[in-house]
Amino acid sequence: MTNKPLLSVRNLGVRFPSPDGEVVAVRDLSFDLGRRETLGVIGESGCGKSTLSYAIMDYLSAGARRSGAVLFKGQDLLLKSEREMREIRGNRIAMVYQNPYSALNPSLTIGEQLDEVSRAHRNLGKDEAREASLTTLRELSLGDPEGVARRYPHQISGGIQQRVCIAMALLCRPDIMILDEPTTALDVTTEAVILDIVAGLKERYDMSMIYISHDIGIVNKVSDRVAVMYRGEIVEHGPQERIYERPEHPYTRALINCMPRAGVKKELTALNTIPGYVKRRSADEEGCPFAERCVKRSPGCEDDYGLAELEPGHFAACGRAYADERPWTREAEAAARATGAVPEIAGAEVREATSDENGPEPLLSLRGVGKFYRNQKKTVRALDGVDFELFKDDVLGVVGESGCGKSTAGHVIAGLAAADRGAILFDGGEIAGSWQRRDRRALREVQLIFQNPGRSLNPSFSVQAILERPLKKLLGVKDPAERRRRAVEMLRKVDLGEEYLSRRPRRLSGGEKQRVALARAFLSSPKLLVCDEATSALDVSVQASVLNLLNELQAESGASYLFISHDLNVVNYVSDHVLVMYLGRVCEYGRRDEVVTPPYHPYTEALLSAAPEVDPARRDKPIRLKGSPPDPTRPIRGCPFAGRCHKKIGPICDETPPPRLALSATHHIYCHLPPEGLQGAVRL
Amino acid sequence: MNKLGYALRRNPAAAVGLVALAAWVVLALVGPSVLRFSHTAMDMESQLSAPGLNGHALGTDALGRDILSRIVYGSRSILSVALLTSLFSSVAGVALGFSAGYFGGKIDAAFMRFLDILMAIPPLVLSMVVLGALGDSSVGALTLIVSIAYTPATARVARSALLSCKSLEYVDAARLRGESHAYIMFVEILPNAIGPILVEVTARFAYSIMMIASLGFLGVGLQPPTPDWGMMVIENKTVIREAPWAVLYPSLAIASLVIAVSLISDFLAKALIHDE
Amino acid sequence: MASLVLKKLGGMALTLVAMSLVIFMLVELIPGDAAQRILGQSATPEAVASLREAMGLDDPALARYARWAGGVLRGDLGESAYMRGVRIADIFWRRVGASITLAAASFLIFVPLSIVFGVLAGIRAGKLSDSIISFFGLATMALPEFVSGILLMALFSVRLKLLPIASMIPMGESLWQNLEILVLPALSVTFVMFGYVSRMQRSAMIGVMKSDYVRAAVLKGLPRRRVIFRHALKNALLPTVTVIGMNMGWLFGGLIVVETLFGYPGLGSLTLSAVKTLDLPLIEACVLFITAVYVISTTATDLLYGFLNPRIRFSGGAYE
Amino acid sequence: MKNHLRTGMVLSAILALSLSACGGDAKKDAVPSRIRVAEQVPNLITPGVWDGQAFSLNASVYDYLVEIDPESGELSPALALSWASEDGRTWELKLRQGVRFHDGSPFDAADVKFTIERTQDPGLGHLKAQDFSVVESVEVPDAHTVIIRLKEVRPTFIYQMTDYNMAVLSSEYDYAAKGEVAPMGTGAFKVKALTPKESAHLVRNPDFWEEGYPLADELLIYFVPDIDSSVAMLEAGKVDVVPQVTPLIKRRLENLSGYAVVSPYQEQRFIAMAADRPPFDDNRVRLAMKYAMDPAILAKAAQGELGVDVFYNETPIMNMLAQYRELPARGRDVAEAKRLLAAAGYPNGLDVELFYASDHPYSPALAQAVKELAAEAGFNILLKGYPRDIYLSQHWMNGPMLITGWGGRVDPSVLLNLAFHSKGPWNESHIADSVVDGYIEGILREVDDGKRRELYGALQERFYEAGTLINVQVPYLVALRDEVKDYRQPITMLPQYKHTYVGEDR
Repeated sequence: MTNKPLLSVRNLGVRFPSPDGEVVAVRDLSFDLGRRETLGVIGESGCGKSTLSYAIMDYLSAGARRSGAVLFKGQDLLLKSEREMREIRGNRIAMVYQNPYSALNPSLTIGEQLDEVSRAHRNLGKDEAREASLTTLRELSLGDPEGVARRYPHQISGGIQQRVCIAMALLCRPDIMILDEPTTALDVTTEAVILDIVAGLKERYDMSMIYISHDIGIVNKVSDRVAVMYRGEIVEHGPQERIYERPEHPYTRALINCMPRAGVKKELTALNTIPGYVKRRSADEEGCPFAERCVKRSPGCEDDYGLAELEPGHFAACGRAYADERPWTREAEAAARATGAVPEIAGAEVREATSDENGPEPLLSLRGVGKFYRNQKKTVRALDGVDFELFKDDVLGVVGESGCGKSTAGHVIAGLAAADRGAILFDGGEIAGSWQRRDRRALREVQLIFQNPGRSLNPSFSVQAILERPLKKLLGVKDPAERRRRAVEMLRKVDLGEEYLSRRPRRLSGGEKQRVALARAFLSSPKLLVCDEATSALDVSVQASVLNLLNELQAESGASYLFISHDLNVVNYVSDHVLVMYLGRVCEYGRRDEVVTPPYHPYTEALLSAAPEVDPARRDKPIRLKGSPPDPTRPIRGCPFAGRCHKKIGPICDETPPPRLALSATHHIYCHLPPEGLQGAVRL
Repeated sequence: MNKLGYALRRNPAAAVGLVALAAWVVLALVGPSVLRFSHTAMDMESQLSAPGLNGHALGTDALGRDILSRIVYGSRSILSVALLTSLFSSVAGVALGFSAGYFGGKIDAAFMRFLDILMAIPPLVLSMVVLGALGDSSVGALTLIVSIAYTPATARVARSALLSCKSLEYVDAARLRGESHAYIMFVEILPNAIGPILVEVTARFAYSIMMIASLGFLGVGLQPPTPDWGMMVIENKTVIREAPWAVLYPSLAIASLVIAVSLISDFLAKALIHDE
Repeated sequence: MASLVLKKLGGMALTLVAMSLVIFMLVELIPGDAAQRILGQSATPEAVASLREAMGLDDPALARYARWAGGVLRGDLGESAYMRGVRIADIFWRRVGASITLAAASFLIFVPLSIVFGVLAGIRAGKLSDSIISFFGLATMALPEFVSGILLMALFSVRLKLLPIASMIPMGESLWQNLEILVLPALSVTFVMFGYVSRMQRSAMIGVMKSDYVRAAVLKGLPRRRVIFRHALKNALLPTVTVIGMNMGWLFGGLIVVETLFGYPGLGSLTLSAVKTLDLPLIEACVLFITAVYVISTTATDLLYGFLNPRIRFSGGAYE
Repeated sequence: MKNHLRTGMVLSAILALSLSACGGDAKKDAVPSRIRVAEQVPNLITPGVWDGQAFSLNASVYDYLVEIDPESGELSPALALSWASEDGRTWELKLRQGVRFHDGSPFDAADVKFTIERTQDPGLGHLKAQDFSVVESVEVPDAHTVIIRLKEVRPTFIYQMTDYNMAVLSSEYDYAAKGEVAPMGTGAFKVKALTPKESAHLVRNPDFWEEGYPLADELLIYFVPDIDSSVAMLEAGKVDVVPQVTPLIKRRLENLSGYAVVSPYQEQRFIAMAADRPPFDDNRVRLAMKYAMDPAILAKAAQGELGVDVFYNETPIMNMLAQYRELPARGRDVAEAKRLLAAAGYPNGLDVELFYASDHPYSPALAQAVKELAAEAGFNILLKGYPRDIYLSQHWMNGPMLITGWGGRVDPSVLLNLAFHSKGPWNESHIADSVVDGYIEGILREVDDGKRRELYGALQERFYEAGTLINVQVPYLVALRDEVKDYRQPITMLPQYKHTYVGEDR
C-alpha cells in the first residue's frame, strides 16, 4: 500500500431490527482502499457483503442502525445529508449491480438512463450528455452505441445490459466503483467478457474498485487485495496472492479448499467441507464468529480474537491456527494439494475412477430425442436430435450455456416432459415419455434432484411426510412404523438425525434441504439420478458437502448420475463422462479427461477458456465468444455454433450439419473441422 | 404463529379490526338474548325517540322499534350471509380456478374467457337482476346468488395462487411419484396457496357485507322484518331529519364491520403474501 | 403493434357477442311467463296467449335471440315489454348520456385525487401521512355508496342546505344548467373509487420504490424529484391505469345505487326500475350496455397499457 | 231508484253549468301559470291497463263520462250530460256536444262505444274486463246518445264509469301503439312532451269543453321514484304538489310555514285472510286474528289516531259512506284469540306468511304491527314484503295473508263484486261464502235504495262474524305549497287540476 487511502472504513457496524431481536449485518468492520486499487470482497451469502456496499452508499432501509465511520477523501459519509450524498452517489462513487435487467428502468430508453447521470452531475446539456453516453459506450467496445441508446432494456441482451450499467457507472469518471456480483446472473461465456472489461477499467479510468463476489476464482481475476467476510466481519484481508496461496484464517482456507478446481477430481480427493452453515448474528453475540464451525477451534478462541497484521498488508482475525506452518512455501502447498493430502480433508473416502475397460453397460440411451415447445407461431427447439449414453455406475456431466437444452434433457429423461421425437432406452427397454404413462417401477428407478431445494420440498409438509410419501406411493410400504424406520435410516445416510423428522423445510438450511431431497430420491433405490443443477443454488461450503455426499451415495448404491451443471469445475470434479450441449444439440461427448483436454470441440474450448479459474497462476490467452446463443426458434441448417465459432471454416458450417467425428472409441464431437484443427491449449 | 403475533404487534390497526370483528361476533351470538327490547317489538309510546330516551340506547324508528336491538339482531343475518357467501364463493372459486390453472392449455384459455364474460357483469348488477327477477330474497337465495356473482373473482385469485406454486419443483416431484391430479392440487398446492386465498376470503367477506347492504338498499335484499342494515338505512331515510340516528347507526354499523374486516384482510395480505 | 390492436379488437367483438348470449340466456332464466307477468294475476288465458303471440314469445329461443341481437346491431333495442309502444332507444340514450356525464364527473374528481394521494402515501410509506391517507382510503372503500351518499346528503343537503338532495333537472332546462345536482352523486362514487385506486397506487408505488431500478436511480445520485416522477411514477402508473380501466365498467354498477339514492335520471336508476317491473327487453339493454362498457374499457385499457409499456410496445428478440 | 237517478242527473247538469259560468269569470288574468307536480313513477299510463300511479297525468289528459264532486261526493256530469236507466238494465247516456279530442277530431257516441267495447279486448288485459262483461250491447242511435244494454240488472252501473281505468278514448286513435308515448284524450291539458319514467309536460287545452278551464297554463309532472326526493323538491321550491306523502312527512311539513298537507279522501288497507286454505279456512282462526288486533296500535303504526284520521273495521265498507253500519268494537282479547286458536286445532300457535308491498305507504308499518299484535295470540307471522310491482304481479291473490291498498270506487258495490264475490276477479281473500254472494248479487240488482241499504247492513254483519278481512282506513295525503289553490281530488283518486291554480287568491 503505497498511496494514501481513498476510502477508509472504520469500525463500521450495521444492525437491523427483526422479529427475534436486532441482528447484526456488519460488525466492527475496518479496511482501507487505496487509489487505483481493487479490493475483492468474498464470502458466502448472508455474510454482509452487499450490506457493506449499501452502507458505504448510505442506502440502508429506514430501520437500520449504523455506527463507525466511512471516510471518503477524509470526509465521513455517514454524517452527510441526503443532499450531500446525492453529489457523491453516481458521481464519485458508482455502483454496478448483480442483475442488470432489474437495475435498468423498463420504461426509459437506455440513452435516457445514461444521459441523466451526466446531466445531474456534470450539468451537461441534452446533446452533450448524449455524446458523453455514446462515447462511454464506445469505449466499452459496444458496436452501434446509437442503436443501443435508442432501445429499451428488454430489447438488449444481458451481457449488453451489464455493459450499459458499467458505462453508466463510468460516466462521471468516479473515484470508486462498487461492483456487487456483476456477473452472477450471466452465463459463463458472457461473464468472461464482462470480467475482461472490469479487469481493464481501473487502469483506464484511474479509479478504485470494490468487487464483491462469492466466487474466489472471479475475485482472483480482478483484485489487487482481497477481503474475506464472514458473518458481518472481515476475518482476513491482504494481497490477493497471499490470501489465495497462504490463507491464515481457518475460514479463508476452508472456503478456498471447498471449491472444486482444476486438478481436483473425485478419484483423487473428496472436497473439503465446513460443518454447519452461516447463521444470522444477533446483537449480543460476542467472540469469534467462526468458532462454531472452525476445525482449529481451541479454548482460547473466545478471547484471543481480533484482526491483526500478520505480515505487512496482510491482516487476519486469527493468527494461531496455522502458525506452525510458517514459514510457508508455494511448492510445499502445491505438492500437498496434488497428492490430495490437504490436511483438513479427513474421513472422506478416496474413490477409484470407474474403469471402462471391461465394456461398460449402458443404463440409459437417448436416440434422436427432440423436444419442441410451441407457443403461438414459434417453435422453440429445446432438444433437437440428441443421442448419448449413460453407463451403469457412472456419472455423466452435462454442460452448456443457459438455453442449451441440458435441463430439458434432464426433464425428458426424468419424465417431467415427454419427448416429441426419438426414443429413450432405460435399463434395456424403452420407457414411456411422460410421468403419466410411466409405471411405478420406472418412476421409482429414475429420480430427479432439483436445483432449488427450497422449491422442491413442499413447505407445508414435515420432513417425515416428505420422506414417507414416496415410501407409500412408490414402494407400497403400508406399515407406518416401517415407513418411519426407513425414513430415519435414510436420514442417517444423509447425515441428518431423527430429530429432523418433525421439522418443516422452512426451518432447514439450504444444505439440509438438499440432503432431505437426496434422502427422498434414494429412498426408492433409484438406478438413475438426474441432478439438475443440484448444487448451483448452494453456497460453496455447502456445495462441497453435498457433492461429497453424492459421491458417497453413488459409491454405496451403484446408481448412475446424470449431472447437469453450468459450472465446469463442478462437472469436472464429479463426472466420469461429459456431454457438451449447445442450442439443443450435442457438441461433444466423451470421457471426462478426453473432453477437458485437447482436441476439443471449439465450443468446449471456449467454455473452458471462459471458466473462472480459482488458481490465479493459471491465466492464459482467453477465447471470448461474442454475444449469446441465437434465437432458439430459428431453424438451423448447419452447425448451431457456427455463428459464434472462432474456428469457423466457411459457408459449410452454416449450411451443412456437422458430421459426427469420433476422436477415440469413447470420445466424439460434431464438427466440420479436421481433427488437427481441434487442438488448443491444455487446460486441465 | 410467532410471526403472526409479531406482525400483529407492528400493525395495531389490524388488532383494532380484530377486536371490532370479535365484538360484532359476540354481539351477534349473545346480544339478542341480553338486550332489553326485541328487534321487532313496537314501543308505541316512543316512536322516533332520540337515543337514550325511554331506555332505547340508540333511539327508535318510526314504528317505535329499538335501533340497537335491530342492529344487533341484523348483525346475525349479515354476518352469516357474508360468511357463507365468502366461503361458498371461495370454495367454488378454488375448485374452478385450481382446475383451470392446473390443467392449463385450452381448458384454461376457455375458462378465462368465460370468466372475462362473467366478470363483465358487475356483481351488483348480476345479483340485482337475478334477485329482482326471482322476486324472493330469502337468506338462501341471497347467499347463493351473491356467491355466484363473486365466484369469478375468487376463481381468478385462486388460479393465480395456484400458478405461483404450480411451477415449483415440489409439484414436479409429486408428479414423478405418480400422484393424482386431485392430490397434487389439494394436498400439495393448496396449503401453500392458502395465503392469497385466505386474504381473498376475508376481502370477499367485506365485499359481501357491502353487497348485501347495497341489495337491501335497492330493495332486493333480505326482506323485513329481518333487520337488514342496508334496509334499515333506506327504511329510515324518510325520517333522516326527524331521527338521524335511525339512519346513522345502521350506516355506522355497516362501516365499522366492513372497515374491521378490511383491516384484517389488509393485515393478512401483509402477513401472508408480501412477507413471504 | 397494429396486429396486437386488431387482435384485441377482435377478441373484444367476440366477447361482446358471447356476452350478449349470456345476458339473453340469463334473462331467459327468469321464471314465469312474461306475458302473464305483464297482464297480472287476473288476466284471462286468452289475453295472455294473444299477448304472447304479439310479443313473439312462442318462437324458439334462438330465433328470439337472433331477432334481438339483429335489432341491437341496427341500433334498435326493441320495445319495452312493460310500457307498450315505448321504444327503448327513445328513453335509453338520454339516460346513458346522463350516466356518462356523472361517471365522467366522478372520474375527473377521483382519478387525480387518488393518484396524487396514492403516490404521496407510497413514497411516505410507514409515516404518519401515509397512515392517514391509507386509513381514509380504507374507510371510504369500506362504505357502500349509499352509506357515503347518505352521509354526504345529511351533511350538505339536510344540515348545510348547500346542495340539492335530489338530482332533478327542471323541465326545459338541461343538465348543464343544473350542474350542482352532479356534485353529491359524483362524490359518493368518488369515495369508493378513491379508496380503491389510491390504495392500488400506493402499493404500486411502494413496489416500484423498492425495485432495483429505483435503487439504481437513487444511487446514481439523481434528484429525488426525478427519481419519483421519471423513474418511479412512470412504472407505478401502469397498474393504476389497468385498475381504473377495470373499474370504469364496475363504476356503472355502483351508479345504480347512487342514482337510486339521489333520484338521478341515469342508466342505473333505469336498470333498477327495469328490474322491478321485470321489463325484460329493458333489462337486457341496460345490462348489455353496462357489460359493453366494461369490455370496451377493459380492452381500451389493455391497449393503453400496451402503448404505455415499452415491453409490450416493442416486443421482440434481444439486441446483440 | 229512478227518482234518485233523475235527481242526480238534473243536479249535475245545473252544477256543471254553474261551474262553467264561474270558470268564465275566473279566467281573467293572462299571466301564464304552471303547476309542478312530483308524482310517483308510473309504469303504465295506457288507459285500461295503467297501474294507478300517475293520477296527475291521466286525470288531466283524459276525461270521464261522469265525475265525482269532491265536496258532495255526488256524481257530476262530464262528457256525459245525463244518464238514465228505467230498470237498471238499459242505460241511456246523453253526451256533451262540441267536444274535441286533442287531435282535433270531434267526440261522439262512437268513441264511448269504443271505450266500453275495448274493455273486452283479450289482447289488452283491460282491468275493467270483468266489470264490463255484464254489458250485452252498446248502441249508438245518434252521435250524442249511447244506449247500453246489460245482461243483468245493475242499478249502480253508472259508477263504473268513474273508475280511473274508464277514461274516454277516441275510436280513431291507436292507443295500442301510442298509449304510452302520446296519450290523447279530451282532457283539460294536452301532452306537449312525455319522457317515460322521467317527466311529462302538459299544456292547457284551448278547446276544453268547460269554458274558462283549466285555470293553469301548464302542468309539469316529474316522475320521481322516491317520496323523500319529491318532498325535498317541494321544500326546494322546485315543485308545487306532491301526492301520496306519509304522515311523518305531513308532520314535518306542518311545522314549516308555506306548506299544507291535505287529505282529500281516505284509502283502505285490507288485511286479507285467504279462506280457501289453512289456516284461515277456519273462521275461528280468522276470529282469533281479529281478537288479537288492537285498532289503536294499528292506528299508531300508521302514524295516526284512531277515530280521527285512521279508522278500523272488519268489513269492506268505508266508515264515511252512507252504506256503512257501525258495529260494536270487538276489543282486544288475547285470551279469547288463544281459545279460538286452540279450538281450531292450533293450541301451540301457528306459522303464517303475510305478503305486502314494501314500498306502499302504510303497508309495511301495518304489517309489522299486525305481526307483533298477532304474536301474543300465538300467530307466528312471517313477513314477506316486496316492491309493489312484484307484489301485485306475483304474490297478490296467492298468499294466505295479504295487505293490499284499495280505493277509488265511489259505490261499494263495484268493490264488493270485484273482490268479495266468490267469482270476483280480484277476490284476494278467496272468500266463497254463498251468503255473502247472495248479499252482493242482491245489492247489485236491488233497485230500491232502502232495501239496498238493508242488504249492505246484513252483509257487514256477516263480515263481522265470518269475514275474511280487517280493514284499516288511512288518509291519502297530498303535500302542497301554500300558493297552490283549489286542489280537488275526489275519492276516485283522480285529481281535478282544471280547477287548480298557483298564486294569489282570486
